[in-house]
Amino acid sequence: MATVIPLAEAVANLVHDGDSVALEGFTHLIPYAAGHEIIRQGRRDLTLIRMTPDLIYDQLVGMGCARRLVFSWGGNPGVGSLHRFRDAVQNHWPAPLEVEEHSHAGIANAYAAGASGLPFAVLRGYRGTDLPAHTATVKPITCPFTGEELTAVPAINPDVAIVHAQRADRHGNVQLWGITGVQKEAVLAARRSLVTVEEVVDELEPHPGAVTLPGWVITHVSEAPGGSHPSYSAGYSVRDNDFYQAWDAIARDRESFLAWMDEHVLTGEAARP
Amino acid sequence: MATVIPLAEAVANLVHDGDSVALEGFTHLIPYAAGHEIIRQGRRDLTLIRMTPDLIYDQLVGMGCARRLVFSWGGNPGVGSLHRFRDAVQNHWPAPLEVEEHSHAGIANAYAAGASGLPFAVLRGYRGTDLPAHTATVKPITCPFTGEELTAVPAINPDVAIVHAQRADRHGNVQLWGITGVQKEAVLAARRSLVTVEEVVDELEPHPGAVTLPGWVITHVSEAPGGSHPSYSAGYSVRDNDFYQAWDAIARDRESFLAWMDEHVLTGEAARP
Amino acid sequence: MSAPSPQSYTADEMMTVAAARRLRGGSCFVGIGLPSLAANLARRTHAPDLVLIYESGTIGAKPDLPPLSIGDGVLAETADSVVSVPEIFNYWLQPGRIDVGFLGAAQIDRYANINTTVIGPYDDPKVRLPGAGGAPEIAASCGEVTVIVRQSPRAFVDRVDFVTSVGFGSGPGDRERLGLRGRGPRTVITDLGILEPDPVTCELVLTHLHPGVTLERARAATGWELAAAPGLRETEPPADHELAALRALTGGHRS
Amino acid sequence: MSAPSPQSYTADEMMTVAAARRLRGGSCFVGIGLPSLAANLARRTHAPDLVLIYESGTIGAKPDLPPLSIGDGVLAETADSVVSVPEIFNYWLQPGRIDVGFLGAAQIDRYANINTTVIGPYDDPKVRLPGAGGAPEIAASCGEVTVIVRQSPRAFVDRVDFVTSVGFGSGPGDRERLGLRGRGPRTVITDLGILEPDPVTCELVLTHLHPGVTLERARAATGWELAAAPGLRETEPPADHELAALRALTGGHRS
Repeated sequence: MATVIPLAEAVANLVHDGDSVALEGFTHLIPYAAGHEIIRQGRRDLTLIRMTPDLIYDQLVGMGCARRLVFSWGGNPGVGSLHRFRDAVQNHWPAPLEVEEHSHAGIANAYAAGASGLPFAVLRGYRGTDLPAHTATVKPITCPFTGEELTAVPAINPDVAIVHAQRADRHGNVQLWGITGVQKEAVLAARRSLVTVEEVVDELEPHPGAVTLPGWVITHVSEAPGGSHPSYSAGYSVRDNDFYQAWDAIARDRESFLAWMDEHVLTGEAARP
Repeated sequence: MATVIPLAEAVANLVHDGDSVALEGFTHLIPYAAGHEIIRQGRRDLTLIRMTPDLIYDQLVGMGCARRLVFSWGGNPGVGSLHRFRDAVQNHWPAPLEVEEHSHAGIANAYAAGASGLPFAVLRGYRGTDLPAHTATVKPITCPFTGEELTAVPAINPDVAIVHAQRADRHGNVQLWGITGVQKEAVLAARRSLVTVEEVVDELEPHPGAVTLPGWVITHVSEAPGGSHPSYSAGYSVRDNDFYQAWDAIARDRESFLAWMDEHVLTGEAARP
Repeated sequence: MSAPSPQSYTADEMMTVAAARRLRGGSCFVGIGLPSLAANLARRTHAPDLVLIYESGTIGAKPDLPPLSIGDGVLAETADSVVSVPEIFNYWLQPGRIDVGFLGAAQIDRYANINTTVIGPYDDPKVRLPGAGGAPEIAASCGEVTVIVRQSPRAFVDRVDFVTSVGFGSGPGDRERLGLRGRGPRTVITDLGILEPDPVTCELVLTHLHPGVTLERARAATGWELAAAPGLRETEPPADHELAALRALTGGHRS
Repeated sequence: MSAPSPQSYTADEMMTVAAARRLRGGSCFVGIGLPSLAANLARRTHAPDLVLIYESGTIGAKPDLPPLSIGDGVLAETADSVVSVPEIFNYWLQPGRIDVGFLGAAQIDRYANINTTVIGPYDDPKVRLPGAGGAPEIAASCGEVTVIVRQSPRAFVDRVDFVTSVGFGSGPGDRERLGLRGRGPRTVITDLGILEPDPVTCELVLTHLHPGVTLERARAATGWELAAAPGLRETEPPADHELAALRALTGGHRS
């Protein structure tokens, strides 16, 4: 059974230097509060895994937490570039960043294989592209029945998966709805997991479209109201599109980025326990 | 878009002699009304695909509709044997029945591969059992990353999939909930599909746990209230466990079986259009 | 608490109670029939937090009465989560997340291999049985497996006619060689006693006799030369509260 | 209905309207940005039954305004069905169920291969772009692909620096050889005109010029020797109702 504990404690328990960490949430339910806590705790040498790095990994990369990034689309959705990600790849600032690059279909299947206890997944993907030449974790595989050649990717099994959800009960059973992305797969594929939630409730009422993760597959649950901002939690908040647009200017420059992080993550409201 | 037409017409359009046909529904939502219509239309030489043949395939096999059965568990759940299935396999009555036998995990993955446009699925299954020696569609496959040997099964892509659901709207969008089994996979894997429903409604209200199949992936929808009896449709009916127990005696004997089918399927209430 | 006299409970009741006692919590992938009854009994007695998982996709089902089928409505209505059948096998069973798999058998052999497919030759069967269902992968992937089956020479055979689900194959090392992740059958519970695999040879040996059952009777009901474990013991008879809970589950009738 | 004069609409508006017109119904897998705007415009004008599918898992989304991201809440709230991300790629995109894939590009080459990964060498990039996202499999598996991209020598190159998504590879037969099931890019819509693959060589050739654009200008904006198709035509300018619908979608501002 998951234990419900404060966020700072959960992150300290679960995330260690050098770990592979997947913070998932496809546009919706991105676990910003947990990401900020990782930054505050000064983790280093992380392998960060995420389909869409989004601003949260721009922040983690820019703060020097990451050694390696596994991803499939590294932009600011609808806005443009992730400048901290680009600065790390192009200029090795604040540190060199190894990248392992996939397509969405590839990472989604790699998580699904991880959740399924399989060493690899098969898909129709990557063929003819230049990705396999640069990504060692993409290989051909032949159908034993038809002889057709397809593509295999190895399972992703992160040391830690962190996702955000609408609510949990006191036993750590978690409920999320709306765009549910690859969160179930990430949690089930991981060795340890943390779910931050908008609220802990006495009873989880059924909800259309809801995915329930039983507490016995989760390590910790932490209450983090508003913890997906500037992403959103359907039923609790809306996406702060203005912030996504404002981030472009904040992150374009190293100094303004560091100043923003200092004010809003390291020493601001969010930093108070 | 699916067209909403009467059941007899839908079955006549979609199911032809020699077709491979999957009637799915895992204990819940078994499409009995459609199966009975196939019997009334006198189809022959069908390849019947179903994880749990249940009474519906006992009836189709006993009435001589099938040439071949692809399945993973051929019993009367909680009761015992399917006597018509056993009589066909052991005594070739009313006709010889080829069987292609899998595990649940194997067929479920084969449908998922079929729904995914892949020629095969990979699973940890069958290894060490005597199934691969008798089922040609089970082969080893090696992980290109770890070298581990796993098992492959070829995709199932039936000519026709038939499932029962709670409701549809007039555009043929279908909604089902409760135990949803492998129905989505069967419909998406099939070349043609029929969904029978408890009722056609003006609007599909959201429902917890509901799976929605958009009308554009379905060929026909037919109204068949009570069409899952003696199985059930959550929210509309309960499983007729007494009938499942009574079937044991009805089906044990060829004559009593034929008399029952004649009275209840060929000439009874159900036979009236 | 007085122990009931042997005639105050049936052999099947002893078997079901003994099986239920093996479930101490965690999660259990439940086959239909006797396994379902025993798992529900465990949840109603000493293991209220036991998570019941059925192959129909219901996770955390809490039925008031054991269902007739693995897909009865009560399982979905009382479950924490209901998932598709591909998902229950791929995301839940296959990775080894489930602690105990609970299986029945038509035949079981000295290496705890299970047959639920055919008696006699596959292509010309004497008895065509239902087949594999979820069992091969339950036997492969659960942390461990408990088998519940009535003991008779027809059921307890030297070598099963058909290996539907692997116990220990031909003996030590076979599970590892086959890449099966779970530890395999740790307990076989019958109406006569309890068998467990010998830690060295993997052969099933008798570790418990139910009250009133003799070693000779257990041997006569076994199709191989059944060995008794060094510490052969008598099973604790069903306690009153166990019997009461079991009879509540079976509708007051002795099973 | 009077045709607006060229100065009454922008080049981007012409491009978006031309792209929307290509969507005649069925289903469309929508990339973010210009593709999303054009697909939503089609649904608001001549193709009200067009099924919009976003990689976030929303099937049949009916947003009032084009979303900023492919995962905005309005997509889920208005969808017929919301599925997981693995499912949208595996059950919906991969089998070739979706009629049209609608993609943008940073670079596109004469064989309609698309680059959204890097400008310059992969290991020492001049510009690190966002990467693949859903595009490689959209380009592989949709029935056909429409690309919408502003035309310039930087974007329209002889050979892309990195093949993120395959158009026709190195030419005829490559898609079949690679086992790609869809027919590939049938239309590339720019702010200057429309390009389509030559039926024999698979090379992109100019089939339409937007009103007021010359062949010379289109050629100057192309990094290879752009050929004009035999039947080169002028694009029908945006009709009043198309412009009105587009401007309603973009909040009254010209895009």
